[in-house]
Amino acid sequence: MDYTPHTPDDIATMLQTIGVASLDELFSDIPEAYRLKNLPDLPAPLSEQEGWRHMVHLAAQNTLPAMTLMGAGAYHHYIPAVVGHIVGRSEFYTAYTPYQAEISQGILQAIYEYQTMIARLTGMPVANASMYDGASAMAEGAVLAGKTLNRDRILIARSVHPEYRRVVATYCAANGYTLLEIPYSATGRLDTAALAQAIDGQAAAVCIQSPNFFGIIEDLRDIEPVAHATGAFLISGFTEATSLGLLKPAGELGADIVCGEGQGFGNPMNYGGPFLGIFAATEKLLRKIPGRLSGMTVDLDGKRGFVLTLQAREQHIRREKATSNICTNEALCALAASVHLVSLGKNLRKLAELNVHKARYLKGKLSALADWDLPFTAPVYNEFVLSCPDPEKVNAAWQEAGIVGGYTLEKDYPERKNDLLLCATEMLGRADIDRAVAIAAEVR
Amino acid sequence: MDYTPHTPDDIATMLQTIGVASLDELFSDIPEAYRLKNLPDLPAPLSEQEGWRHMVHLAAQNTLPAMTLMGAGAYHHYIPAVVGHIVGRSEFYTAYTPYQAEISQGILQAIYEYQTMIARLTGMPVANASMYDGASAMAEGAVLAGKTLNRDRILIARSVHPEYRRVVATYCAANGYTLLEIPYSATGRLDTAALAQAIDGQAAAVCIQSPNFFGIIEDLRDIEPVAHATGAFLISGFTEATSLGLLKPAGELGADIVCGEGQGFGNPMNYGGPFLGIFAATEKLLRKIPGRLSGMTVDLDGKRGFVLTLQAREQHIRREKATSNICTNEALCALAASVHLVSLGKNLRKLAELNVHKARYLKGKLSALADWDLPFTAPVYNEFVLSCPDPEKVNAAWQEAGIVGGYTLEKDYPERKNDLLLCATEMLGRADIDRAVAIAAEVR
Amino acid sequence: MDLIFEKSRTGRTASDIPSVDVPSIPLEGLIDEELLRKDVDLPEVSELDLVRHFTELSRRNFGVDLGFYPLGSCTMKYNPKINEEAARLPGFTELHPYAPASFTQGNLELMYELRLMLCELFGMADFTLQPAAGAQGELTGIMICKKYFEKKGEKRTRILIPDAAHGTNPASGALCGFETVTIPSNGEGGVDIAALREAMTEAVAGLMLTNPNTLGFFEKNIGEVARIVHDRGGLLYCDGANANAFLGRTRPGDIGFDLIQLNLHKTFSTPHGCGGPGSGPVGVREDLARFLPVPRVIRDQDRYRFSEDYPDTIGRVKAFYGNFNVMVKAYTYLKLLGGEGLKRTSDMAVLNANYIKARLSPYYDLAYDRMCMHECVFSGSRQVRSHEVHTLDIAKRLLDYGFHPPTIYFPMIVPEAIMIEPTETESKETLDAFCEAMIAIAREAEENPAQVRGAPCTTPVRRLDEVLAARKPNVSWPGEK
Amino acid sequence: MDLIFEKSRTGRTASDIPSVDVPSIPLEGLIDEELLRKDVDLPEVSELDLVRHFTELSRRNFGVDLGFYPLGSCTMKYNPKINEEAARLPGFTELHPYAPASFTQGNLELMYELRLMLCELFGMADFTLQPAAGAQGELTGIMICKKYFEKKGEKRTRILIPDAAHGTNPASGALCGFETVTIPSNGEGGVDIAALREAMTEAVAGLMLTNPNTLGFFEKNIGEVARIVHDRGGLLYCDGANANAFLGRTRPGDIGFDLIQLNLHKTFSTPHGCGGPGSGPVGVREDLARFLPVPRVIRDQDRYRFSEDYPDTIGRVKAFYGNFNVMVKAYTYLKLLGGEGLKRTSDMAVLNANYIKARLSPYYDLAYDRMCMHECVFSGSRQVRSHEVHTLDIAKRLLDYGFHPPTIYFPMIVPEAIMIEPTETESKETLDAFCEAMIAIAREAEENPAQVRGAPCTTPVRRLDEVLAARKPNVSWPGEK
Ligand SMILES: Cc1ncc(COP(=O)(O)O)c(C=O)c1O
Ligand SMILES: Cc1ncc(COP(=O)(O)O)c(C=O)c1O
Repeated sequence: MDYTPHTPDDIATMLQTIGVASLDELFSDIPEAYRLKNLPDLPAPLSEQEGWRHMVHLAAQNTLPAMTLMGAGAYHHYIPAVVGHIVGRSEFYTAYTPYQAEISQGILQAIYEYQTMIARLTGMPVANASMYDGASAMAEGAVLAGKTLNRDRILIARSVHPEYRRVVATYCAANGYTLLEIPYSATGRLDTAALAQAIDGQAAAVCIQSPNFFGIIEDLRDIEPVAHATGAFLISGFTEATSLGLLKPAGELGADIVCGEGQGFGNPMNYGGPFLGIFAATEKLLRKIPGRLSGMTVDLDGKRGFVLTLQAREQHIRREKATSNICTNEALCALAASVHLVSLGKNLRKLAELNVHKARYLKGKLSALADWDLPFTAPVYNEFVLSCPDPEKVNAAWQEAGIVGGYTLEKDYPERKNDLLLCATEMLGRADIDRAVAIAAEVR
Repeated sequence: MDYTPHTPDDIATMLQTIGVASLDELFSDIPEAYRLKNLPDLPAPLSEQEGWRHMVHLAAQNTLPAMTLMGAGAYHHYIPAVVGHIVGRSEFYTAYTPYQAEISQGILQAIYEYQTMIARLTGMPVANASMYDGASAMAEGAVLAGKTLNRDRILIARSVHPEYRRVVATYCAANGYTLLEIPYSATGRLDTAALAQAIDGQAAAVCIQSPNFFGIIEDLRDIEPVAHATGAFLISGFTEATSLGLLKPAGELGADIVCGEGQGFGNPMNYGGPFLGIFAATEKLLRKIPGRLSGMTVDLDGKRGFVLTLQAREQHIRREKATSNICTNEALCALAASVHLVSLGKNLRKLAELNVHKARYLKGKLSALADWDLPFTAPVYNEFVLSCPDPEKVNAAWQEAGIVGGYTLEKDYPERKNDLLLCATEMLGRADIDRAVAIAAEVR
Repeated sequence: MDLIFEKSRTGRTASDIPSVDVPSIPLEGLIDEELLRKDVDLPEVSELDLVRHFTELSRRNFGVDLGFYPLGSCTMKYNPKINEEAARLPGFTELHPYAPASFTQGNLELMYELRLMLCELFGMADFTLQPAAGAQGELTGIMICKKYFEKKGEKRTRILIPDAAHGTNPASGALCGFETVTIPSNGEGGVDIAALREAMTEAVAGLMLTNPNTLGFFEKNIGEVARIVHDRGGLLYCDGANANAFLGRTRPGDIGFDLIQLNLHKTFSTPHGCGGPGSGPVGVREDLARFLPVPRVIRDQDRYRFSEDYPDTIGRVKAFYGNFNVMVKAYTYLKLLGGEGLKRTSDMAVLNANYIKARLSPYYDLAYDRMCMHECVFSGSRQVRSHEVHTLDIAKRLLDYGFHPPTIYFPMIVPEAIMIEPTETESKETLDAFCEAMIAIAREAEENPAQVRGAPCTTPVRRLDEVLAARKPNVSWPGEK
Repeated sequence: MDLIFEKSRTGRTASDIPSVDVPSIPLEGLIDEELLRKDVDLPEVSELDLVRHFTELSRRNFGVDLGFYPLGSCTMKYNPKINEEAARLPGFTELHPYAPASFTQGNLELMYELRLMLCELFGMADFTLQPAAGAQGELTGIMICKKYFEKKGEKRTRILIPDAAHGTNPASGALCGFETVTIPSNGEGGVDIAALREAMTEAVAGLMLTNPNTLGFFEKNIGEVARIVHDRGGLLYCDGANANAFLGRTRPGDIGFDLIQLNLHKTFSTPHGCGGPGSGPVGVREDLARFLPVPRVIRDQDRYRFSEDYPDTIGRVKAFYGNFNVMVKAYTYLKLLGGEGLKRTSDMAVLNANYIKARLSPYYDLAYDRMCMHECVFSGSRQVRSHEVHTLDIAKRLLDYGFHPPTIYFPMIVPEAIMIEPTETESKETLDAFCEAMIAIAREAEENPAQVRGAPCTTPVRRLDEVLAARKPNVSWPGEK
């Protein structure tokens, strides 16, 4: 199958108009030595029917889980049917970035509404149109802090998602920043005393996550004064977007940048991508933040309309002096999030509460098993850490039953050999949870 | 979940505007004795998430077949992705019958194009916008013949799909017509001698099907003169739409009405419905045919446009004198068929040929098995009859392997105890066929 | 815009057929060449051409998702997207109707349960799901009546139908060979009891009554009506297309209806698809169940299967089992709403209709001034009389205001009828905006009638020449010649 | 039209959360009240409101499915619907990124195979699929360069970038702490060899070259360019966003490019979604593979799994493995086209661009008059000079003709640039219609320049005040207050 509409007649006429004798001639700028003699050695082309069959077959090589007890940065939530319906409108998904505002009012207004909802949920005055994901959003936040303050140290809580820390580290390395990890305390929260000790006048930012990687809700009231004492930015991240429905916005608690993962709003887990980087900041940073912004304005007749605004921050205008190199972002994922948020409305709070209750039930049942324990004491949202004699064995038993089990913390926290990070969302019914617990109880 | 947007305030204000004190008052015309005291005793309402889970669970109670060897009126064809995309456009699927032409040009033009393609494929000058399915289309054809000719006997080939015959019988009974079945000959084709004997001046129509229920291509050249000799209508049906890509149109062979099942064009098997009744006829019958018609006309400015036309045939104008009672038809299925046909273009022929080759391969392999035979000799499209020692046992073996097997003819043709009607479409790869044959070969 | 045929170019294609992977010989060796088609005269376009063509067509079409659609008698409510998603599950779409019952337990259970829910909601003993739409449901119902009397050895040749009835009712009666007798409406828009009493003889099979009727009124004297029909041995048939008015408030079976057809595509929120597919189940009282079409889904212990074993059946009106995929949508809807949600549905539908009636009655003449159910009917007579602005003009002018017009010129007994059915999914804001447009048009009719008569002016085409279309029918593209 | 916030009414909702089916206690007992949010300030609308709102928004947006979209450098080709269908399969969407490898063999195989196909097509030794878009691919590539020199113990602080480059190139260089040095173009729109030779010192990490470049030209002297860069120990980086021009015709790896980033959302037909998601794989020559981000998919016998075991890796640029679902679409596309289809893709893309160039060159000034690849660049200078009609005006006027405008004012080195990339999926008829519109506008510019300057006049809004938007930014709805 190919999708070119050219008939032999078309080709002949067009070549004639151009004034060349053959298609080959069009490629004469490619030095002879580098011209391919043979077709690329790819699998033989398929008709659509064959291709579809192949894709169905490939998808069937995966196992659709009976349930998912894993969170750790990707969350299994119910996506209302309206979301797929709207993002499936080809006027949206086959458009480019809205450079031509007059025929792009649809997405520009939708993004403006998205920015507004994100601003409200994060408690910040401004939010951008999206970043690649929560991890790169945090990394860009750190770089923004470094550049704005002209400082070269970034502090990051060890209780931030390990992959986010790795991404921040990668971006820091490229910029020549040093990255320092701040330990967690016995409660599972950031060790503020350690933070106070580590921070100095070269610290550009303190990056934390709440709920943190252990599922624990950080108390920003303790962290904020320490971070700001030396003038560093407080960058507050999150991986679980639905927690925003329940928790006091980091913006209200003094964060300078709130960034995180928006997948939980309207986007499936997609085996890890595309996800949706959320980035919100203070008014002061408006002209420095990375990414697209949709702004309200008026047309020649004074009619309300929207444009991509403050483009002078961006690479296509400012080039090497741009605040970021981001160009294509995750607009359609932001649209999906918008649709989901509008669908939820005030019910977002109810959804978040349901998550808390489900997690508490799972946690209570599992921690009641013999030799299972709760290593941390601070309150959680829908994820929590449990220690048990053999996490790998438990996961294997779950896997056997078609269940995606928990995250074994030992990989990233060698000191936490027996710990399992688990998550319960609204997708687990009580019977599911009971079944998962029964399986765990059988593991010897 | 419910989908009403009324807030308590809305309800109060509206009741006030109406001038009643309560919702109950709005129902005061219902005599007291018949008012329900309790809510209907239905299962408790579900949230969308719960409902979705329930539906997924219910769908999973079905077995998705590894392959389908059954035709017999419903056909497994590949539906290009564009079809679902287009019929999923809510401008189409959430509209009513296009009574207001100015804002319905989309479907009116699409239906006009559909009518044109059906007319071309059937070789008839006119086709309507759709009927419920192939069976009721044939029944309406028979009634049309009876009314037009003022005759009360309908002849129908015994090689017409048994359910179509039953539907025609039901409609005939309601109209007081007698229905006579014409046997098939040893070749599997209509027994024209028997037809010649049965037909008389009271015969309104001769209903045949080609390819017939045994998959056999009828020779209309033999049937047409016999049918027309006494002035009866020749009604030529089909159940497998894709055969139109290969076979000489019945219209070119003298049929007065061509009707059949359009499911094979762009509509999934859907466990039997919705399907798509195709109805095409001679110019003479234009003002008598049942169903909607989209016609080309011009607007006030002379611009081309489309309207529902010849409505004087229809129930909403003509009431008891209407040519049919049909109102809601299968417009969206017709749209799906249109998209599929446009997607295929001239490839419809290639697709039909592929079906012939697949069926011939399956037929050849199975008939080579010990004690398997080919009872009929006439040429077929993608279906054929085989006789074998124990059709039920073969089907059971296939079923065991997740395969939907063949149609056992004995149900409807007691004389055909060992016969199995099988179908092979483009959906069967050679390996599938070989596997099905291997399973059959194992049956003792 | 161009027809797809006008966009066709020889050699283009939007598809690619898999190559033949089995041994093959030329077709001419298999089938007499005289029986083969010469050419497939279908358009040749690329996939992009195809997509742009149909996408553009879609944008020239108005659906509920675009705006208010108060088409009376059609119940153009919002169709929840979850219904569509459920109906697209491969488990529901990919099964052959003759797949063994062991492969289709989910489908069978769905049909079985849907039937039970309908029985409970409408107070009927049994339902068939086979008819493809309301009109086919009517036909099925009338066939059952016919068979019932045949079995009783009675010869009844007539059927009574009120003058306000939908055109499908007399057409269905006629299609069953009945003589249809029209019963006039009384001064309140109900059945004229005296006329009914007179017409209801022993030659009459029964009365087909739409309730609430097409004027939007519940038949107040329904007890009396039922008695008259039953006293003469007749059957009382309910055209249930307007069932959206009374869910959870009353049940036709309790009232005395012997048969009812439903329009799942109206009441139970399956989309209309520009005119189908629909689904028109027929419910009957206990002793009529034996006449229902075959096959029927039955339950054996925990398993479901079809049974054809009903010797008195009228037979079949359709191949297979009805529009199954439409049932999936209605079933999903019923599961989500439950008894409570359905009652609220009707309550709000009736509230909305009465609200529009109240708001517009100063500006348009009411056909009958009484409480309505889920729709209300005005007459444009005042506007004709005073300004020669017809209902058609008002309807067309509404297009310019961005609304789909109401049903017009139906029911036929109301001159210049304007039949408004808002449905329950519309908000007060939408109703207000619509009423304001109607009021503005009433004012325009006074102040600038030419503007109303010239409407619409914002649509892709202006008023179309229907006379030309009917006089010189062009229903198929002749091509370039 | 109204914002969704303006449509909000207290108490409405489009959702229904399942009730709590597990024992629960009030939240206040679990979490310090001070850490809980007071109110969720989101809009309250019904599902119908929601659907109408976003449907209406969609109808105010222009996509490839609506019409020609010759946005230069963006490769707005048609995206086959089958890609979308494949990507929606639950097997691909429903898996957690940390699901055990035994659950995800299909996903892993897809990534593994996609990598191999890209290696073959571009002549590279290995690819990472992790970057989320072209720009992140660039960043990844430059990080690899940086690490490469670090490992070699060399300190190189500069990176060379031609003046025609896309803005992301210098921005990516800068984000990696490199000083960017601009290399001018020569009179033919290629790299100025002398300038390159001079700039290419031992302090330079390499050259980021877009090939074909943003003027649409293949770098004729690529052999020489590669030699200069390599001779000084530098790396030659290819911005492969324009790969649609040469599939099956040449391979960057063969030419001497050491690294390349691709834009799957351009070349391999995954839709742009109004600005993402994309996917920006990075390919490298053999000895650079050890620097690629982790994890990488490997194959052990017949099983696939991830490996993190690459000590020299630059690390990670993104959580998890990249935009997997975008890869599904690109993979599907590659499977359908194969080598033959891909070559034809580029051939027709280049044919289309040269055709437009030929047809429009009498009316608009060409930036450089030579054979182009998949796009051609004009300058609107003539129109400015003669009639004070700017490229912006021409672009806006195209909107009235129903076309999406080309890219404008880029590349920056062409004054009043008009950068046209038709792509291969457009037919001659469409190109002709576009050219005729462009020619008509050129004529209008002469005869009625005010009309062009006043365009557009058929869009939902007219030209918008961008200065106001930037001076008084309003990027979040303050609400009614
Ligand atoms: C009152 C009434 N009865 C019957 C029908 C016929 O239903 P259908 O269109 O599904 O055949 C309709 C449809 O408009 C109706 O309004
Ligand atoms: C030449 C070139 N390079 C890089 C990019 C950046 O790609 P992306 O938008 O995917 O980040 C673009 C996108 O427009 C481009 O045209």
